[in-house]
Amino acid sequence: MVKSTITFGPQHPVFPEPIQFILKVVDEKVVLAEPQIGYVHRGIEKAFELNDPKDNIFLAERICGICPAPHTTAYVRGVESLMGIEAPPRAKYIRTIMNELNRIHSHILWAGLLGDAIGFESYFMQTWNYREKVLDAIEKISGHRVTYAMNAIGGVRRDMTNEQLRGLEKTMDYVESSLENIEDVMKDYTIKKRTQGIGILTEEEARRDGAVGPTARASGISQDLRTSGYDAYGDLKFEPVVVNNCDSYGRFAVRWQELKQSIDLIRQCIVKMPSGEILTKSNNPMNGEAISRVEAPRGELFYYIKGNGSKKLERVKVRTPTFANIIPTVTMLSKGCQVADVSVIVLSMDPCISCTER
Amino acid sequence: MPGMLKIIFGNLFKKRATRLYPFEKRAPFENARGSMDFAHMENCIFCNLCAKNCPPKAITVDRANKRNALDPLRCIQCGVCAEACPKKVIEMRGQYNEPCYAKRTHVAAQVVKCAQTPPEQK
Amino acid sequence: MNFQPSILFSILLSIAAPFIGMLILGFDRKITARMQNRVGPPILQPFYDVVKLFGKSELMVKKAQILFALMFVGTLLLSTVLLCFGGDLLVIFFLISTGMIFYTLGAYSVKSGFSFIGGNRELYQMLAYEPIFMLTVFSVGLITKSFRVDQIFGLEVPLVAIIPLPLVSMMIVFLIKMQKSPFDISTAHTEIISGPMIEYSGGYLALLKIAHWYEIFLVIGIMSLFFVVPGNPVLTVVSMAAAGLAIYFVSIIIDNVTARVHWNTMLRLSAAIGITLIVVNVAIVYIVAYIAGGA
Amino acid sequence: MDGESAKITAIALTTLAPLLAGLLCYIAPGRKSRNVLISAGIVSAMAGSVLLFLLLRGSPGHTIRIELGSVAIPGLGAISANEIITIAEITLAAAFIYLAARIKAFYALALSIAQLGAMIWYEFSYAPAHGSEHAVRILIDYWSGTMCLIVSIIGSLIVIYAVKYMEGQHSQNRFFAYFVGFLGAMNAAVFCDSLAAFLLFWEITTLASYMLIKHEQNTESLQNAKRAFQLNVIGGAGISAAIIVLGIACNISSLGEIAALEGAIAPALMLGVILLCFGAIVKSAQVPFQSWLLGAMVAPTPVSALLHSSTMVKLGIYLIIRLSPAFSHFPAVGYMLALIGGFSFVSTAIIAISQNNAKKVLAYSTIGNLGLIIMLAGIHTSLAISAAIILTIFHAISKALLFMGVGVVQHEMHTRDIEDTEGMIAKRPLIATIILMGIVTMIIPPFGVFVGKYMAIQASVAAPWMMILLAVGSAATVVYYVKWFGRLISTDREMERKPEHMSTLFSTPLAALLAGAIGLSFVIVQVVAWFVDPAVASMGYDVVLQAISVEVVTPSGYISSIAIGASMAAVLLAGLMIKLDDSKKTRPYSCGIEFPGELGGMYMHGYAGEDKVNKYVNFAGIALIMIFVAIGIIAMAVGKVM
Repeated sequence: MVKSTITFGPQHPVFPEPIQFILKVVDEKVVLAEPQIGYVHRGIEKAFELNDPKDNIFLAERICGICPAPHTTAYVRGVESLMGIEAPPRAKYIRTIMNELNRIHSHILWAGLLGDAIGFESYFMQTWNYREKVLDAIEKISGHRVTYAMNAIGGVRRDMTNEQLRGLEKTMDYVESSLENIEDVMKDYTIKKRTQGIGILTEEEARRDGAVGPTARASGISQDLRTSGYDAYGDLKFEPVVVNNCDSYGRFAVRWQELKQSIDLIRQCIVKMPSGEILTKSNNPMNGEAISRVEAPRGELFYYIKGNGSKKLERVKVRTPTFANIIPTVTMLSKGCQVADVSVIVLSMDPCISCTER
Repeated sequence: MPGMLKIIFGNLFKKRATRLYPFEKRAPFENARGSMDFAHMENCIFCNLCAKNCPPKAITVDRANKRNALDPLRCIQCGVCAEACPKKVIEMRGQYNEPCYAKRTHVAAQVVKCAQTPPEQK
Repeated sequence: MNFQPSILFSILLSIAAPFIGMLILGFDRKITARMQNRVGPPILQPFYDVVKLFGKSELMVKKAQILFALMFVGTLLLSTVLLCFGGDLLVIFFLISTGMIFYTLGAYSVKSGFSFIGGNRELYQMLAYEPIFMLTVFSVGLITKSFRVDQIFGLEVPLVAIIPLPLVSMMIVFLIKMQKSPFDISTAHTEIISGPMIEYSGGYLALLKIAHWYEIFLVIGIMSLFFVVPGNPVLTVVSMAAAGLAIYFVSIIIDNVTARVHWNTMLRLSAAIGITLIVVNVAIVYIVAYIAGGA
Repeated sequence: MDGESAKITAIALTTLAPLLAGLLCYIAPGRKSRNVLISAGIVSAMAGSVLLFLLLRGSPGHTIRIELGSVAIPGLGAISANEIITIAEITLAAAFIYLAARIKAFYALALSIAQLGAMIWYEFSYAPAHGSEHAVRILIDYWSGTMCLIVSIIGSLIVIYAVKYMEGQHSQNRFFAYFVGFLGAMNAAVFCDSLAAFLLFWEITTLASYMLIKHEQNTESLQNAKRAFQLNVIGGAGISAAIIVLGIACNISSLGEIAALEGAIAPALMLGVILLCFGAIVKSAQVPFQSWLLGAMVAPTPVSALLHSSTMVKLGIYLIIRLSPAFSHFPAVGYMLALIGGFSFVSTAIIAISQNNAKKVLAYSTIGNLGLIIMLAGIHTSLAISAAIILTIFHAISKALLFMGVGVVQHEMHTRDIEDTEGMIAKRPLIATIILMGIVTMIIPPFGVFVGKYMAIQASVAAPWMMILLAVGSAATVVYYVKWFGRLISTDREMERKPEHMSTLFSTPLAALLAGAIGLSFVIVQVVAWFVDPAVASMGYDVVLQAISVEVVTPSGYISSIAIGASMAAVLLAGLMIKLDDSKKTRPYSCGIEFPGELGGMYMHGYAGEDKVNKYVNFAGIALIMIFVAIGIIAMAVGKVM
């Protein structure tokens, strides 16, 4: 068997993320995939220890450009529990809305990237066009498309007016109809050809390798942190989306259904939105340890925060969902796929290497 | 495939979603945080609250020369300074900063009645 | 009546050929953009790209690449001239495939992973489309009783009326040649980063782009030969141009509604659809001729 | 020297001289004397072939016909040439039986015994009783003359190469005895019109090839030689059967009579022709008999070069083309031949994609090209036969070039693996260039093989369904050659070219063949005018291929090799002028890290691997051959030609 070595990444704009896989291929078949990470380390965890805790929100937001809401939510919830305070109910609802909007835009973005990875450019463009409306909604609420700067320790920084809520409702209607518009594509022959049976991860393997988020849910594991009822999720009605396809198509399907679920959650939030304060102010010292977990679009996001009573935090440790999903990805790749499938498989777990390596 | 066909043919006759950006700009949303501006320098009391609260430390306040300076490349448009300012000197504008070729500090000076007008930007 | 294109027309056409290809590519990008609800680049963007590339300083691994790029353009230029002057269709076909051989060798000449896989994929593509292309040319020859392009102008009815199905098969060839979904496997950018072209830069990359213009002209030219209206030069020009644009439009649509397939799917599809259609059509022609002859 | 004796001299120079030189080689006392003998043999063969061709041009009707009556041998009295041939044949058959018994090739043994018995019965009992004894006839026309030129010139170049290649190896005397003798036997077979004499030399080539294949004397070569022997005995048996069938049923004893048939045709004749073609198919190693030629790869490379390019396998081609005019009487034979040849072409081209052994790739390529030629002979239009002849000439040159190039690599780098020759253009530019040029002359216009293929496509207008096989096969051919080419030139930087030493005995034949492959391609107009058209005409076809100034014009198209070649050369020269500064050189892109530098593959094992495909290919091949022979038997049974 004559092997070639192909370096998949880290440094080219067309690859999904700055992750590197050294692939040994025979003809086009991948026989060995070796991940190498650590190309985009930014020293963010150290910066957490140097900054003022309230400035850290902006730092946490910049860990990931796609999911700032879960990162800041996880961070502020951790700090709040250190301080022993709780955000007012309205702030919790606003946080939930932001998180769900974030999930919608992240999943649509992912669907578009999948389209790009399998050479379906018009699908990519179309989905991103729809995503633009979600980003507009986010900008109308928070003032910015990408870095929302909504969360604050003890609540949120901006309130939502009734007008904004109504606008959001309209956006949700638009997004829902758009998604229905393009849903047919899921049944496309070429898309099925490129995703079905590609990157198989059985339930057993998903548990063994510690997959999280949609990657786990596509393998039949009903695991969704939102069911733990943090923020407003306790008041909302939803069931985790689980499918049993165990392949890239399954992960596609999970995200697609989660999009609808998120739209539904936002509508519930709008209906149930309580009135009142949005910020609890406190000057309590930060002492002790806190663990804060949030369901980010890619899966479980984990923050460990340690304070020592001083003005600065002693340690902030972030464990991103992608980190948990790298091993399952290697499992998928090592089952033997084609070179063409590598980007689909890597993408199917929705990698975010910049936040993994921080 | 048929679904996509419908969409692409629909798009052929639809208004296009993109625009020729630098020539054609989208009107910013209300309350958008595009860039920060020392809009009402005449009210500034040089209390240094903005500089103190700025997360990336992009603002420097020069009380002696009555000047505030912003490093636009450090600024993250979070709007904390605008919230912290007791005199509402700082405003967030909706429009983004123009792309630039060189690093420049944005300096805003308080106009003193009898003094000569210093240059707004250096 | 025998319509012979004048020499002046042939010369002008062979000079204009790459620009026709370039304009078609420009329209392609514009229409694709409109289908994707975008503004899209100016029509002349392919031209600007090439001009810009010529202005860039090039970084190459070795000289052999340059040789192969030049040979690639050279053979395509030669076959364009032959096509414009009504030469032998088989020679034109073989020169096009020789051009692709040089292109592949250009990719192989550098020891680089993506370039190598790109070269391999180029060969898979060759395996997929060459039989179809060859059989199409052959079926034209069967009907025309000659492989000379100028003989097609002497037929009684347009080729498309007799052998429409090879034209459908040629769509596969066309999609592969134009690097369009679902068969854009050799330049698949999210898989192998433009494959065979990755080690080219500057003016030499521009050469490959120009070669691509020639390819567009050649393949569209050969396909629009099916639409020659015998005995009517004006109508011929109009119908050939319209057919060429229509073919391109269909390819843009297919590009926009499909994802890229694997190379083995491509081989299977091209063998199953491409060859079968041509065989069926030629069989029908024979059966009809037999019945007509027998009656 | 009058015309008649000059002709006899030329024939003797091309046939007897190499045979004799070969025999003497066996007992040559030393290297020097052996080399003198070898030189004498090849020089006389080359001179003789050229002389013969010139004489041919001057002869009436462009044919030379000689009937060998009886020869007076002192002590024995007058003995007819036919008897000499018969005695020689019986001796050879006895040798075959001995050989078969010694290497335990039992069914070859059985076949040989049966064949011997049948021949003795036919020659000594049947033929005298029915008065169907014939004089030994020699017929030399342009087709034989062209074949003789190919055999003598290319074969001799391979002999020169072999002298260097075999230096220092064991039992060279025996090796060269068979090697040089082979040329004589080949030439003699090509000249013989009488079937009996043809069979004799046919069997001599079988014996010689067996001896050459087992030269290494190791287990593998003995085994493969045995396989080659067994399969070729089957082919020989086919020819013997044909002789008997033709002799009994049609009273025909020569090839010329078959080709010149007219009027009502006896069904037995069809069976006879089928049996002859069957023999040729075995000789030309078509599917399902391809294994002997692939096995023959264990022999030293000069042997492969000889067997593959100019001799042995070309004998089958020669026979089928010689018989092709007769196919118009029984279209089924032509059709089946075209199918068998076309199938071999496609299947070997696809299998060759999966091979990384250079010699095996070449072997499959040979079988494929022979299949193409057989397919064309099966189509048997004038254009098809012209294409077949062009392919025969140019394939012989290019294949000899490629085999000898690969041989040099094996001789000096001790590898046959294509993957090991990666980037050889930098390490050994000279020999790499020769292999590259060999590949180029096989696949790229305007070189001769391409012109042949071009005409083949036009010729297949007469049998359109063959075109599918042709299209798929030629695409696959391009794939494996380009892939090989790619491996040779793949380097990650431009390397300093070191001066490279190559023995003159290697470089002379290689240079001659390279010059021939390129030069003849450029003067293909003359090749057509001098060799192809006369050969086609001499076999009784209308001449349809015209050489007009610089263009070769076929009935449905034209090609100008000179114009294409000149424009490509101009571009190449322009490219060579371009200078690439060192400052503009970079390393291959590998996503920002140094490229690990391990490349290879693209063998499509899952699709084209021998283990996957062979069983289907062999099954289909056996089925085709059985149908082919069955057609003849059915024709006999029904009493009607098909």
